[in-house]
Amino acid sequence: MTENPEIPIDHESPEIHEREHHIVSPRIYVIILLALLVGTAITVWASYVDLGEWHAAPGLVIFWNPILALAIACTKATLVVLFFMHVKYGTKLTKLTIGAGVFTFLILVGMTLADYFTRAWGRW
Amino acid sequence: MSDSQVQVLAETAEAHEHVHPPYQRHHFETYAQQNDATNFAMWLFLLTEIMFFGGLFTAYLIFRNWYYPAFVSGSHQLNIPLGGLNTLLLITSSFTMAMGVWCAELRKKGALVLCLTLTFVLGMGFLMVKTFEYKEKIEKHHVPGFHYSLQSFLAPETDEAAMAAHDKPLPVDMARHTEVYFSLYFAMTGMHALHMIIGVSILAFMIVRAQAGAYTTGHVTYVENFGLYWHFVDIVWIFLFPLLYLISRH
Amino acid sequence: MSHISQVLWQFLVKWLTNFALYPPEASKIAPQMDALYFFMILVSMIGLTIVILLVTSFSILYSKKRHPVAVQIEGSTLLEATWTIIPLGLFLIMFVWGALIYFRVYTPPANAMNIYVVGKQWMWKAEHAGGQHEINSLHVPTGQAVQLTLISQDVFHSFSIPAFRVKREAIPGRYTTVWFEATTPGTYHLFCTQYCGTEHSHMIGDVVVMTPEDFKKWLASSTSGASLAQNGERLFASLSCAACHNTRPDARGPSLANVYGTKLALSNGGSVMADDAYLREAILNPSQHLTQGYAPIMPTYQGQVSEEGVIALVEYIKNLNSDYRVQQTTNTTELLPESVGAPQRPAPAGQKPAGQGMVKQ
Amino acid sequence: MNFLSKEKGLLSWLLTGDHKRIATLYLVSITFFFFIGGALAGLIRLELLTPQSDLMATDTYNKVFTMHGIIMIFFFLVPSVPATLGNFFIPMMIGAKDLALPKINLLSWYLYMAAGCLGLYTMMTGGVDTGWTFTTPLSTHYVNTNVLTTGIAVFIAGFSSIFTGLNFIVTIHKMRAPGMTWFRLPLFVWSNYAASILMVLGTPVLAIAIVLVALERTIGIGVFDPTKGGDPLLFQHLFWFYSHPAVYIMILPGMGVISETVSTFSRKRVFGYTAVAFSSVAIAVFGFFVWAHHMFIMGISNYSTLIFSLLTMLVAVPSAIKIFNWSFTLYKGSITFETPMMYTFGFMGLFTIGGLTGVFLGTSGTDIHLTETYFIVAHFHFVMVGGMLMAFLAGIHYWWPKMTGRMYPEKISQLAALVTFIGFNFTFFPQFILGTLGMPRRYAAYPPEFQILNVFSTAGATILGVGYLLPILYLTWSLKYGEIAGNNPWQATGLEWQTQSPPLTENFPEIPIMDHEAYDYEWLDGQKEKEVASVG
Repeated sequence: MTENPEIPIDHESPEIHEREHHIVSPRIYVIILLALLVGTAITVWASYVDLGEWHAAPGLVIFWNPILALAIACTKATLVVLFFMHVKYGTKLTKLTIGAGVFTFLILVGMTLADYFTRAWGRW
Repeated sequence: MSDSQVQVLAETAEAHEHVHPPYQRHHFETYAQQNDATNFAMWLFLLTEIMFFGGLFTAYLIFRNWYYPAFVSGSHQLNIPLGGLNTLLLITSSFTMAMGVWCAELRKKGALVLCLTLTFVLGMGFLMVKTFEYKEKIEKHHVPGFHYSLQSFLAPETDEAAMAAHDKPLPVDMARHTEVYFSLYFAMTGMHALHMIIGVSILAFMIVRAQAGAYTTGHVTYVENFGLYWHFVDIVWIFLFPLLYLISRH
Repeated sequence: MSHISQVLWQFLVKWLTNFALYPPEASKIAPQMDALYFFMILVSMIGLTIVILLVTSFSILYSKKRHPVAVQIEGSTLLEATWTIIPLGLFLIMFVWGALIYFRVYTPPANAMNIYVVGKQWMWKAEHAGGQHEINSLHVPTGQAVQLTLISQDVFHSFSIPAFRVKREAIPGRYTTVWFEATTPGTYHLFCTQYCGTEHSHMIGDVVVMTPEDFKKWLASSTSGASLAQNGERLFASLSCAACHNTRPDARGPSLANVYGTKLALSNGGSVMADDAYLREAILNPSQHLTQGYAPIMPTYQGQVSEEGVIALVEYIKNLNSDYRVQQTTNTTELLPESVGAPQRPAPAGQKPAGQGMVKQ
Repeated sequence: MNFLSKEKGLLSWLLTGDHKRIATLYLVSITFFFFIGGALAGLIRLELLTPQSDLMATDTYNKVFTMHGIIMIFFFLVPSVPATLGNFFIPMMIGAKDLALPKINLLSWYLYMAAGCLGLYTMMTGGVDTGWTFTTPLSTHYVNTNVLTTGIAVFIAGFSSIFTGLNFIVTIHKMRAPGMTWFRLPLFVWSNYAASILMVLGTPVLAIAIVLVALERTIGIGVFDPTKGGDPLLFQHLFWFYSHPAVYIMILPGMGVISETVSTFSRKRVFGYTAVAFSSVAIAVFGFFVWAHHMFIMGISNYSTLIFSLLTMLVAVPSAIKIFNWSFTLYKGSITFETPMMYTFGFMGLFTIGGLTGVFLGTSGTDIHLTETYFIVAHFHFVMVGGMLMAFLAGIHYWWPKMTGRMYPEKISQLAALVTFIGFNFTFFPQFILGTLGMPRRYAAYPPEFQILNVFSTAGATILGVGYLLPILYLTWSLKYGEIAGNNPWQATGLEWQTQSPPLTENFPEIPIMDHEAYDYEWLDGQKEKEVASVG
């Protein structure tokens, strides 16, 4: 546990305290903006470079370019969600809500793709 | 729950009754509760947005797997500098929006109006660049359904963008599937642009209200929630940009 | 009044003569599916009886008159676990049993006789290998596994034969298959069960099950002259497919003899079984299904060949390996349609030499 | 003074933020749509009286069943219990003054009305004949009816339901009275909460599917079009990703009503409160994993079928838990048989049949034979009409005294419940046999040997129609002539019963403090004793 002098000490009721507004300092916003710009630059640069591929299994080739691009996109999105959207300082409920959304999104994508990828099974 | 706990809860409810700002709606006990509730509602709305775009991303992943060469050649027709510029515009607008919320929280009216106006200008800039890109597609007959032309894919030597990417001519059947790529391109960026248009319209309304001092009295919920929406639209673009423009480039 | 009672009487007679709780079992899979169906009916009946018994007996025993003051009960973990686990177990039995039947219905045996079925608004067209085609009806022999390869020209249709307990959607753009082995001669309903537009309810027909002898006679009497493979051969020639698909050393396309049923290495690194679905795709979307070692120069025939034409081509390519097949399988019934069709058209002396000759020219 | 009499005038209704008034608006409008949908159902049954398509041409019949499906599902079943009873009672049950977002609530009603009017307009100007499932490529390229306007209507109705669901979730999270912990919530709130999750997460996927269909019809993009390389099955994936959970959106709130009535009329707490509460959530969660069981024969991969069939079996279990828990709630109770309870018994029987026949369709093997036949029609009508509508009527009768301050006439309403039950079974049970025999759904004409069962079904539908007309008549009558109900005619425990009938605009004179479990009849008896003591 690190001490944080910025948070006012409030012994009254933790439930109310949680609702208190956390004001993020503009310094953090600037840092995040710079990080996002750097991320954009990297992903544009990386798209022109062939990062190669990995033959994980016969018929299954993994290309590094899209993986890197998506990893950067995910990082950028996480930064926006955590800082610009204040989720880092938000309630558990907000985090849970986002988790539920991402989970359902993955169900939609994953289970639909599962159908498409297994259609050819049993045919070779 | 024991009686004493109930007592405590009743007391906390009472203790907060004295806080009664004019913008608190009658059915909330405290302003914090109101702010919390609307904020949570906004997040739930963003969930629906995730699922809305989720359907499009699913379609994109399926067809990218099926028609990989078509998606590669299709993406070569997109203009990376313009897409990159748009990414910069949106990210910066997200920053100015976040700053706007900060200004509202600290009740700096002038700065808030400035931030919102900047966000508005950057958003309009994005839409203008997008219009320019669409114009290019329309001229090249890359709009699915409207005299869709396979020229750039069958004969890449006649097309600047394809030449620049060293495209080889696609077989006819694969070239036809570039139409699926552009269907998804227009559906995804179109839906995103629609969200931008809605966002920019609300921004215009907010700038007027902010000038009248509506958001600098301590009631920041509206600005905050709009900020969430704006950041979400930004996040969608953060994914669209690499998926549509970049990942088939090398 | 007498008029009404006559109507009622008619219904009664109709009902008593036609009444059935389930359709006739006319295929090999039907009794198997019915066994599961009746098992599920039994379980449902027991479940429903338990619920009804509980509700009525409690209602009688604990009505306000008899039982004026309720006893507050929290719940019972044991009981709740019981009615979680027992239904779960029963449902899992049904799942496994059902999955076994599902895989059986949609996995045709290797020696099945293939019939192509094209669905279009609003009719079914069945094409036998011998060139016989029929509309809104299907003739099949008993004692022979019959595989249907289905395709739709327009919207989703669904080929349903209740007496056989089989059903399969005919999809635009992709082959689907289903198989059955009819057991009892007779005429059965054929329905389109997927809503397909205005005349959906008239997309019906008859499935005529015949003894093998009758079926042979029917094939002989309803032949149109050329077998499906011969039609395919003509199409193959008119599209100049042999310009590339020949056996010359500098051939630009792979030789198609014996290709059916083999495992092909594709240029994208994958491998695929060359079955009907693959052949169809390779004709319409060739660049995605490129055999290893060949350039993507084949034009697409999408929009140039009708689904019937594609079927004829597929059937022709299939039969380019008939000598291989004859050696491999002792079951000759599979070649029944050809062997019946052959005497009708003795001129080219079967298709195999003709096919080979054309490939070599 | 109550919420009905506080303000007068049409405008005070059209601009209201009061959840009870909006619920009343919803109640009137969904009843209207129910009777339109019902009239269309009557036409369908009339046509099917004879094997030929003689009453209507086939394309008229197709339009009629399509509009029946669209109106009943999007304009009646989805909003029925949540938007009326849920809207009215969730804030009261959790001790809040209103829903968290009253303006969004009103907006939701306006969207619903806009969508409904557009739907009616579509019907008047030629209708649509795609079936309520909008199957591509039929809906995109092969019909020339009003697919576009219908699509827009469904899209807007979807937003209306998103806003209702979103509002409920926020309200249940943020607006509970002091002491109202999650496990003190009435089960009606739990089940509406579960349904709201499905509304919020599922509906947008339907929205995007419809947008893509519209784009494909107008512009000609190629996502679902097989001739352009698209995949028509993808539409079904997206469509059923919403439309299967939609079934749970429809039935879960109904289950909530049953939990309330079964407890109230046996004067006993719900057996295994936690299990019933969690089974609602389990249905909501598992509801998202099973959509492709609508596509077993449509050419999805066999292995996918395996997984979706297995998950379907898992989602069947929570429903079984609920049924048994309700049955055992009766055990050692003190049961009375007022109308809501009669509907509840009807629900339990019919929903058991509906649920069990669902397992027939979730089992991949039997699904091959039974799907796309009248078996499936019978199955979902048992769940939707036998389950949901019975629950809706149970709820309407149960809360009628609270909503209007007057009792409905008991004898005739018990008769109506009985008529509905008999008529229902006559209508839909023969359809199970028809389906097993192989009669396909959506047929305007059918082989003559199916006639007798269809005649039974149509005869039953007539009885059913009477059963639905009766409540409209006597409930309207009771608005003026019914007995004055009093605050708590059923001696029920919910907070909504501890305030006046009809309630005040702000529901409670002061925010209540919850200091007991839900369904705590001992607490209620204690309250009564206190009252008697204070009066004495």
